[in-house]
Formats: sequence, structure tokens, C-alpha cells
Amino acid sequence: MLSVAINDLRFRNPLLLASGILDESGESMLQVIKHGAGGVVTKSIGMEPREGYENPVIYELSYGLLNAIGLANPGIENYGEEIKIAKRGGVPVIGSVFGKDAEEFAYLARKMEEYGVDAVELNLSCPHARGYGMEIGVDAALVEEIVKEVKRKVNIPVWAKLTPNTHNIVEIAKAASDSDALVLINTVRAMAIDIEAKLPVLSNIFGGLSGPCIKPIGIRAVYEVYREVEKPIVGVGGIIDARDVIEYIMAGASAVEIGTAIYLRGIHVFSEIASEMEDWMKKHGYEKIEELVGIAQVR
Amino acid sequence: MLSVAINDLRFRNPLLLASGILDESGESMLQVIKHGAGGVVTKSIGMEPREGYENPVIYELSYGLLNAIGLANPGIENYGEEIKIAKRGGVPVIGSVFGKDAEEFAYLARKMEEYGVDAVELNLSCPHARGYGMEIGVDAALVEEIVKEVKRKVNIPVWAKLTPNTHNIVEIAKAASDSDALVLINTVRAMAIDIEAKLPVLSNIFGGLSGPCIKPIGIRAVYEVYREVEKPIVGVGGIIDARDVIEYIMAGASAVEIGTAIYLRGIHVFSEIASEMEDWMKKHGYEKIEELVGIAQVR
Amino acid sequence: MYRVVEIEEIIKETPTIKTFFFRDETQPSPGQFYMIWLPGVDEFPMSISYIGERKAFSVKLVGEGTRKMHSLSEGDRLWIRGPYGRGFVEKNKKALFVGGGSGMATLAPLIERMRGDVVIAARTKEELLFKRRFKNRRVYIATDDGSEGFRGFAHELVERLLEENEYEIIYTCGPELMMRKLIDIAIERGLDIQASLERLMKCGIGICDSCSINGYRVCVDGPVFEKDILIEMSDLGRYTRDRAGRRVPL
Amino acid sequence: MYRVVEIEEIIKETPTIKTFFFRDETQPSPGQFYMIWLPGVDEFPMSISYIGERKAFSVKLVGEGTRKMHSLSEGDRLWIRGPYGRGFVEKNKKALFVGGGSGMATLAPLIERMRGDVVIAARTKEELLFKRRFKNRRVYIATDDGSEGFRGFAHELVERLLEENEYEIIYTCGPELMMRKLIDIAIERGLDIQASLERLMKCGIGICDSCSINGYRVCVDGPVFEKDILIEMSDLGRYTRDRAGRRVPL
Ligand SMILES: Cc1cc2nc3c(=O)[nH]c(=O)nc-3n(C[C@H](O)[C@H](O)[C@H](O)COP(=O)(O)OP(=O)(O)OC[C@H]3O[C@@H](n4cnc5c(N)ncnc54)[C@H](O)[C@@H]3O)c2cc1C
Ligand SMILES: Cc1cc2nc3c(=O)[nH]c(=O)nc-3n(C[C@H](O)[C@H](O)[C@H](O)COP(=O)(O)OP(=O)(O)OC[C@H]3O[C@@H](n4cnc5c(N)ncnc54)[C@H](O)[C@@H]3O)c2cc1C
Ligand SMILES: Cc1cc2nc3c(=O)[nH]c(=O)nc-3n(C[C@H](O)[C@H](O)[C@H](O)COP(=O)(O)O)c2cc1C
Ligand SMILES: Cc1cc2nc3c(=O)[nH]c(=O)nc-3n(C[C@H](O)[C@H](O)[C@H](O)COP(=O)(O)O)c2cc1C
Ligand code: FES
Ligand code: FES
Repeated sequence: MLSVAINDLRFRNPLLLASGILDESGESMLQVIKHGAGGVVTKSIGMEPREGYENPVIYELSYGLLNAIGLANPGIENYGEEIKIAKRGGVPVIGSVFGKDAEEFAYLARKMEEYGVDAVELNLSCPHARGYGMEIGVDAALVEEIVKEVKRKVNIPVWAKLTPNTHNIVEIAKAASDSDALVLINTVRAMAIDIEAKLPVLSNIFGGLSGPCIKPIGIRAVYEVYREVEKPIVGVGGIIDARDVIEYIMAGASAVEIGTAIYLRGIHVFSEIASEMEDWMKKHGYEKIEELVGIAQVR
Repeated sequence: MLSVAINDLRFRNPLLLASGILDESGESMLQVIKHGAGGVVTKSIGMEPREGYENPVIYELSYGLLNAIGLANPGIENYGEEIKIAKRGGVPVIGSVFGKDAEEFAYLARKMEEYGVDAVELNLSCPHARGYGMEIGVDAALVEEIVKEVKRKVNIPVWAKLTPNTHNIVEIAKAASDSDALVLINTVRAMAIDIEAKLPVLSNIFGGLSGPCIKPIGIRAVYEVYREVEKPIVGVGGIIDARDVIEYIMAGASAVEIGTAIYLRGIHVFSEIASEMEDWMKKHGYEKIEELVGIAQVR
Repeated sequence: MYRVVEIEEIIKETPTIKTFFFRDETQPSPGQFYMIWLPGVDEFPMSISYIGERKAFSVKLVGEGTRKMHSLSEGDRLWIRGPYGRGFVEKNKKALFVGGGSGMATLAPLIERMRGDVVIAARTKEELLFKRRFKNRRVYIATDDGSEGFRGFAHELVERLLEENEYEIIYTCGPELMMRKLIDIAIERGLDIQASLERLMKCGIGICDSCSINGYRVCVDGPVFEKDILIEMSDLGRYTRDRAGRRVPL
Repeated sequence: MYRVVEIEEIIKETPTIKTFFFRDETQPSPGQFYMIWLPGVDEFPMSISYIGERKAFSVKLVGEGTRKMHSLSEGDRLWIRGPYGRGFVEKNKKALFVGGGSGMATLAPLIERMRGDVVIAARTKEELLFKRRFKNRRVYIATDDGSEGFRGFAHELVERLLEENEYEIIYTCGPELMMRKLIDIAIERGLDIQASLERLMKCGIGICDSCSINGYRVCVDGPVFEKDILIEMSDLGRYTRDRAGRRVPL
């Protein structure tokens, strides 16, 4: 009932683990799969090992999280083993990568392909790492070049993950339309100050906002892009229950990714949402997720 | 203790009413002043009367509001009386205006000046009205032209209210730096779908997100702009208590505007926050708001 | 967030008014209202006309939104938010309830909870709402055309009743001009009064200013106002605001 | 959101460990931890070492953050969030508590709530933590250098004690290698065991994966793990992850 396909890639359910949450080590991804995820996206992996920013890297808000992990990652050369372990889970593993230019992205994607991932996700959208992610992701020409170059170099599907920190996500989505799917959205650039400390809380000052508070921004991005770009969309941002998933799907997403909800509801959130979704679909007489994709679009 | 100045304009406290909330009629503004606001910004007024969008124009979220009022307003020619009434409150009245080009903005600002406002606020940032606000506010050249033209035509201070729906608010702020103050931020472009109705909730589909959920975005905008542009800043977005106000001030704001909190806490929110602020300042040994402006900046 | 409720029963009260019963967990007090959204059509405010476990809206057909509402059937769904606003304040005073047209919808649950006499007014006989709802009550009828009961406006009947009875408070809801007259009567005679007002509502939660009258928001400061505030409302019965917020004569 | 607490009292426990007392409304259970932020310096995890109305952290100086912590005075403030994680599960079994170095900080509030014998281990005499904290208890001491009590490692002393006593469960916190040995002993002898682990922590709330060991997050699935899970942790005492997330030999 919940099974979906993005292009030719089949998922037992549309609930994928979002990049950067519990997906650095293969064994953690296995746990997430055990708890019901339909697929997992790895943490974003770069050319070299990166320690990320100093603590604090996270700040709890009552309606979400602020984070600036700083793209900490073991580096692509050390990552093959983790993919191998994650693949044991029997669901698609999507390798997320970040680079500073088309060449790096292509190299990283090739490596991921070698390691056996089922698709690569290009992180064109991290809002707080200089020279990476969002700084690249708001430049339509660069986005187009990167996506084209990666497509040339790999045979697996290429997903482009875009930032909401732009005035025109549709334009960026069009620039990325050589990809096989669009992933919307990454975190929103934000920060917090502790007034007793009189200092920004994150050691990096700026971070990314995730969780329920960004859902209306994510829904808007998916809705806007769906009507303008004919590509499967993976919706991300602020999903905590089945209603949120259905909202994304009705806006135009074919599947979703879930991150912060693991903090809010625990790792079992995947199987819980899956059964909530089945209940909802039965009650409303739907048999396949596909029937719901984009049905809230007003033409 | 709470008195602040933006350029030469003095406010009894830094808590101004934000544009668009309870400020269409002069008498409503008087009520807000009676409940403690240090100043009021009028609803954004345009060239012609506008009915705004059909209902629903508002959607309640657990961490904020989504709205698409659609710049409903009586039109500038009908607005003189409201200003006259609001002025009776004895605190500065700032006239907010929106136009489609520099000429309209200048005309509207002149009219506001005639009506006796203490400053004009240019709404360069409404995220959901076609051809107005944000569509203009993300174009740096246009912003510069509008601000320059308005400055040429009026003698009162000119405030520029900017949108967070851009990847580079600093660039827009620089373009607006002929103004006398920068107002950051307007609402964030967003939407919601009702999954039972299978439709977007707002009749306009897209709206603006306000309230606690956007505070980390507003703080970030103020913090980023303060370090790059030497202009007084008025912080807006998600303020519900004194701690939020102090956070904005520490980020670099000289005063703040408050909107959605009227829904969350009631119209008495201004006097309540004012006394919360005095308590905090006494406890922490501060005598003037100015001592706090920008002190969380890390250099 | 809207809650979706199912229409359990529809009763045609008058040629233009239907009552829609539904179940909902909220506990409104008399005089409070909800916003009803009919997806794809409109959203509008509606007082609660039955407040027990089974609740209801009694809706007069006046325009596009209420026409759609009248076309609904049992089993159909309503999207609602609320209850909103301040209802009536129950005072221990000898009361007269005066409902004009669909204003009776707002007043009815209050009448059921209190003692006091009732005036039901309407243009014509067929439009009298809830004529048989109140048991063991003195119910006076007024119609503009005299087709039933007193011939003339509600406030005229009220003036007569005041000659004969020692009412201490008037609770009213109905056309604004009727309420204006009743307020003037109450001021003149030193009676207490509470009136439930109707104004154009957009947000329903006190921020858009569209429902404001002399600085008071009907949606959160009202819809029911007490006498001290009503006295201050110089626009009541004289000026209103249109959808653009222009102050226009009523 | 951080809470700001004031340091009421500082006690120097050993040349490298100080206890910082403060008051806070939260109600942690033994084995839970907090994240302590020293603004402008660092944020790090710290077990609660006193859990009453007056709470405390007992902090060993190991690097930059803990050095700053050691330089604080009474009246200074700490920014904290928590309590986080799962503490010890109190079982009705004859218990032996084994704390190594600053691991005694974690174990102490549990010991105070339960019966059972205690092993306090450290490199050397001066580093023995909470030697005099537990009244009417059998407390065994072990030092690596033999400067007090048993000369040798904690697990060696434990093996001896197990010869003479019928302990049913070991509760432990200390250096990972010590805990690894104790787990192996528990498996071998069929004893129950709970161990409080330490790993590099960034978020403290279960999302960054930096503290994970064989797919278990020390910050939310732990820091205290029970035997069934400890058995599965093939990396424990063998591999750890560095700040970049690389798996490296311990
Ligand atoms: C607090 C409150 C409680 C209400 N309770 C009830 C109730 O219990 N039963 C009931 O039948 N109606 C009630 N109303 C009125 C009801 O909301 C309107 O009749 C409805 O909005 C009309 O919607 P429409 O789309 O059918 O009409 P529209 O197409 O929007 O308008 C049709 C005509 O009705 C007029 N109109 C619309 N709304 C109002 C209004 N609020 N006041 C005066 N004239 C209006 C318009 O000016 C127009 O001439 C209440 C209104 C408020 C503010
Ligand atoms: C759940 C938990 C509870 C803890 N409870 C206590 C406690 O009650 N008392 C106490 O003194 N300490 C405790 N610790 C350890 C404490 O968090 C570290 O000592 C502290 O983070 C070191 O910070 P630093 O900035 O001083 O050292 P750094 O400058 O960060 O590092 C200095 C050295 O210590 C090592 N180190 C740092 N953190 C750890 C760690 N978590 N595990 C192993 N080695 C580490 C580093 O690798 C480095 O060699 C606990 C750790 C965890 C995970
Ligand atoms: C702690 C944390 C780390 C993240 N790291 C990455 C990352 O490495 N790459 C990436 O593309 N997105 C990263 N994200 C963004 C998430 O994948 C996701 O887009 C975002 O959190 C919104 O979804 P959510 O609200 O479900 O968390 C991270 C988010 C969080 C909270
Ligand atoms: C109902 C509503 C109407 C608004 N109308 C306007 C407007 O006309 N002009 C404008 O500049 N901003 C308008 N705004 C934006 C607010 O002034 C403010 O920037 C935003 O709501 C963030 O502040 P808050 O979180 O305190 O509400 C409106 C906001 C709301 C909620
Ligand atoms: S309807 Fe918006 S303020 Fe009353
Ligand atoms: S510290 Fe982040 S998952 Fe444990």
C-alpha cells in the first residue's frame, strides 16, 4: 500500500531518512532501517575527513532545531565500509555528497556509485558551511553545471537537494532539472542568541533551522516546483506525523525524508508514521500513494 | 529606562506595532498605543483601495501564523483621517506604504508626510502579492532606486522593510542603505494544505509565515546586516516576550516591531513586555537600551 | 488547523434559515462563534446556536458562502475553527432577550440557560426563528409586516414591554440598526444591555482589524459587548467598514 | 534553550577532580547526564554526581573545556541542558558497583540509592573519588600503583571479590577498557551487568550519530546500557570514532 517509486527505484514506503541525521555510520543506518525507514540517505560526505564545528553544534527550540554540525564526515575514502553495512538493510541507500565544484561532486558521486549506493543526492544546500552547499545552491548556472557533470559521470540516479534560502526556488529547480529527482528543502539559515551569555549559541554563529517550524516553507517549495518542473520530488522539512507526509505528497512530493522527528518522536518514528499512513489511506479509500501525489494543486 | 531613538525619532519604549496587525483604523492604533506600544506602524497603504484576498486569509499554526490578507487597504486618498486619529496617541506613527515602482512609492510617501506621519516605512517585502513587496524587494537595483527616489521626495525619515526570502539579505540591505533605518524581517513565504480538503488553506494559496517559528530567521537577518551596514535596525519576527526583544537588540536592533504576539498574548502584550524588560534590565544592571545594541556580535 | 465535523442533521427552520447539527469536543459559551470554511468556496463566521454535546449552526442564506452551506446534505463535512470571542455575561438581573432575524441563533443558547422573557422579531411570519424552541417562557413576537404578533420593529415592541415590565437588562442580537435603537433605549431608561455585534470578519482572531468598530475588535473583544463599551461605539448603527477597510455609512 | 545555574559551592575532590554544586528544578536519575555550555569556550557532557535538591557535577580536568570549568569560582554560572539519556535500571539483585576514575561521579548517586558493595579504582591514591562518601558500606579500593588498597586494575580486584561473594550484578562506569573487561567477566560468569559509556558527544539528543557505537547512541539509547546490548557492542573497548566520524582503534 505504501510502496513508491522514484524513477525506477522502489521503496517499501515513502519515508526516507534525511541526510545528516543518524547516518554517519552504517550501523546507525541499519537501526533506522530496522525501525521502518523505506530508504536512507547518508550524511553528506566530502573529499576529506572533516571534524565539523566546535560544540555547541545544536540548539533545541520548542518548535524545531537549529544546527551547525559543519559537515563533519569521515571523508569519501573512508566511507565504503559504512555503505556496505547500510546496504545490508535491504532498502535503497542514497549517498549524499558535497563538494566545492562540479569536479568534486562528480568524483564523490563516482565513488559512491562504486561503493554500491542506489542513488546519489547532491547537497547543494547546506546553509552554514562556507564555500559549500547553499553558497553554491543559489547560483543557478553552477547548479546546472554540477548536475550535468555528475549525470555525465555516473549511471545511478542523481538527486539534487535544494535550499529554501533563495527568492526563487523554481529557477534553481529548473537549473537542476537534468537530475532524476529534486529534494526540497534543506534547513533555513537562522541563528539564536543566548541573552544571558550575550553570545550566539552555535559556535559557528549561523546554522540551519529544521523541524515543524519549517514545514510551511517546505510545503510551499514543493508546491511551487511541482507545477513548474516535471521531476519527481522528495519532500523534506518538519515532518513529524502521517498528516505532514500526506501534506507533502498532496503538494507534489513522491516520497519524503525525515530528520528532526527522530529527535522529537524517537527512532521508531518511521514505522509509526507508516502505520498512521495506512490507517489514513484505508479510512479515505486510497490504495496507492501515487493517487495522492500533487492532488492539492489548484490549476 | 526603555526609551530609544532611531535617528532623531524618540520612542518611549522600543516596542512598535508591526505593519498589518490592528493598524488599519486610527482607533485601533490608539488602542494599541493605550496598551503600551512605543510607536505604531500603519497597515501598508497603496494607491487604490484594495479588498485583499477572499477568506481564508489566515491559518493558525501551533508556532505561528500563516497569512495572505492581500494588502487590503482603504487606499492612500482615504487614509488621512486614520493618521490624524492615530496621532492623538502621542507616540510616533510610521506610515507603511507599498507601490509597484519608485514613482508610486514616492507619491505614497509624500501623502503620508502630508498626513503627518513621523516616518514612512517602505514595504519592500510582502511575500504574497503579485508585483508588490517581495517581488520588488529581491531586486537590489530596484530597491536602491525606490529608496533614493523616496528620500528625494520627503523630509521625514524613510525606513526600508526587507524580505528574508532571499539568499543575500545583506546585499539588499546595502542597496537600501540610503534609507534612515532598515526593518528586518517581513514574513517568510510559505503555505499549508488541509489534507482532508485536499486543498491549500489560503485562498491565495501562498502566504507569509510569522510568529515564533521565524524568530531564528529574523535574528539571523538582523545579526548579518548589523555587521555590514551602518544603519539603525528595527527587528521584527516572532517576538513574544522580553527575552525575544533583548535577543533582537543584542543582535543589533535598536527597536523592534511586534505583530503576531497580539494574537498569542493579547493587545496588552506591549505593556507586559515593557515591564518584563525593565525587570530584566534592573536585574542585570543595565540602565539604557543602547548599552545592549549589538553586544552579541562576535568579531 | 481546521477540525472537520460531519453534519448529522439539517433542519429547515424558515425559508432562509437552516440549522446544521454536528458533534465537536469544544465547549463554547453562548454568544461565541466559529469560523466555518467550505473548501474552495468561502470562510465565514457563525455563532453557535446549540451548545450541548450536539452542537449546531443556524445559518441564514445571504450570499455565496451561505448558499453553498444551504446546499449541503446530512453526512457532508464542515471545516471549523473556534470557538472564538467573548460570549454573553450572565447577570442576575431580570432579563429581556431580543433577537432579530438570524440574531436569534446567537441568543438561543443563552435564553436556554437563563430566565427572562423573549422577543423574537423578523420581517415576516415565516422568518421567525426558534418560535417553538423555548418551553415555559413568555415569548413575544414582532413582524415588520404584522403577519404575526406585534406589527412593527422589535425596538417598538420592546418599548411597550418596558412600560409594563421591570426588566433590568436586555440581551440582544440582530440587525445593527435594531441593536442601535435598543442601546439608545437602554441608555435613556438606565437599563443594562449586552449586544452581540456582526462585522466583516477576515481573521477571526484579532489581528486584521477588519471587524473593528471604534477601536474594538468584534472577533476578540466581542462579539458580545457590555453597555459601557457599547456607549463608546459612536459608529454603531451609523458607519461600517468595507472589505478594503474604508469607513462607509451603514 | 539553556538554563543558567549558579555554582553554589566547589569542592576539590582530588588533584584533578572538582565537584560543582548548584540548584536546578530538573529531576535526573542516576546515570543521566547534562550538556554544560561554557559560553565562548566549549560544551561537553557531564553526568550528575549528586541528584538531590542540591545537585552537582564532578569534573575531571582533561582538556580545554574542563580546564575552564576548573577555573570557575563559587557564584559563577553554568549553562546547562538536560537531563538526557537513560540512567541505571535498579534491579533487586546483589550488587557490586565498580567505578574507575571520574566514573565514580556517575555511579555515586546510584550507590546512595541502593545496597551493595563498592569498588573505587584509580591510577593512584590521590585520584580516588568519593572514598568517604558512602556510609555503612563495604568499600574496596584499587590503585594501579598500589598506593592504596589493592595494587592493580579494578577488574582484577573484581575477579577476586567474585571468588568470595555471590554478586548477581555489576554496575560500572570508568575507562572503556576497564568496562570491557568487566563485561567479559560478566559474560563468562553469567552475571548481570550495566555499564555507563562515554563517547564523543556533539548533539546529546540522538541525531548527529557522533556518539554511536555499533548503531546504539550513547546519548539517548544510553549512556547506561544493559547486558544484552553490551554483548552486541563489538566495538566497545576496541574501536571508537573520531570527531570526523572515522572508526579508529581505541
Ligand atoms: C460573530 C458573527 C456571528 C454570526 N452568526 C451568524 C449566525 O449565527 N447565523 C447567520 O445566519 N449568520 C451569522 N453571521 C453572519 C454571517 O457570517 C454572514 O451572513 C455570512 O458571512 C455571509 O456569507 P456569504 O458568503 O453567504 O455572503 P456574502 O456573499 O459574503 O455577502 C452577502 C451579503 O451579506 C452581507 N454580509 C456578509 N457578512 C455580513 C456580516 N457579518 N454582517 C452583515 N452583513 C454581512 C454582505 O455585505 C452582502 O450584502 C454572523 C456574523 C458574525 C460576524
Ligand atoms: C555521558 C557522559 C558523561 C560524562 N560524565 C563525566 C563526569 O561525570 N565527570 C567527568 O569528569 N567527565 C565526564 N565525562 C567526560 C567529559 O565529557 C569529558 O572529559 C569532557 O568532554 C572533556 O572536555 P574538554 O574540553 O576538557 O577536553 P577536550 O579538550 O575536548 O579533550 C581532552 C582529551 O580528553 C578526551 N576526551 C574528551 N571527551 C571524551 C569522552 N567523552 N570520552 C573519552 N575521552 C574524551 C579527548 O579525546 C582528549 O584526548 C562524561 C562524558 C560522557 C559522554
Ligand atoms: C543535525 C542535522 C544535520 C544535517 N546534516 C545534513 C547534511 O549533512 N546534508 C544535508 O543535505 N542535509 C543535512 N541536514 C538537513 C536535513 O537533511 C533536512 O533537510 C532538514 O533537517 C529538514 O528536515 P527535518 O525538519 O525533517 O529535519 C541536517 C539537518 C540536521 C538537523
Ligand atoms: C495578518 C498580517 C498582516 C500583515 N500585513 C503586513 C503589511 O501590510 N505590511 C507589512 O510590511 N507587513 C505586514 N505583515 C508582516 C508583519 O509586519 C511582520 O513583519 C511579521 O508578521 C513578522 O512579525 P511577527 O512575527 O511579530 O508577526 C503582516 C503580518 C501579518 C501576520
Ligand atoms: S476579524 Fe480580524 S481583527 Fe477581527
Ligand atoms: S551525541 Fe549526537 S547522536 Fe549522540
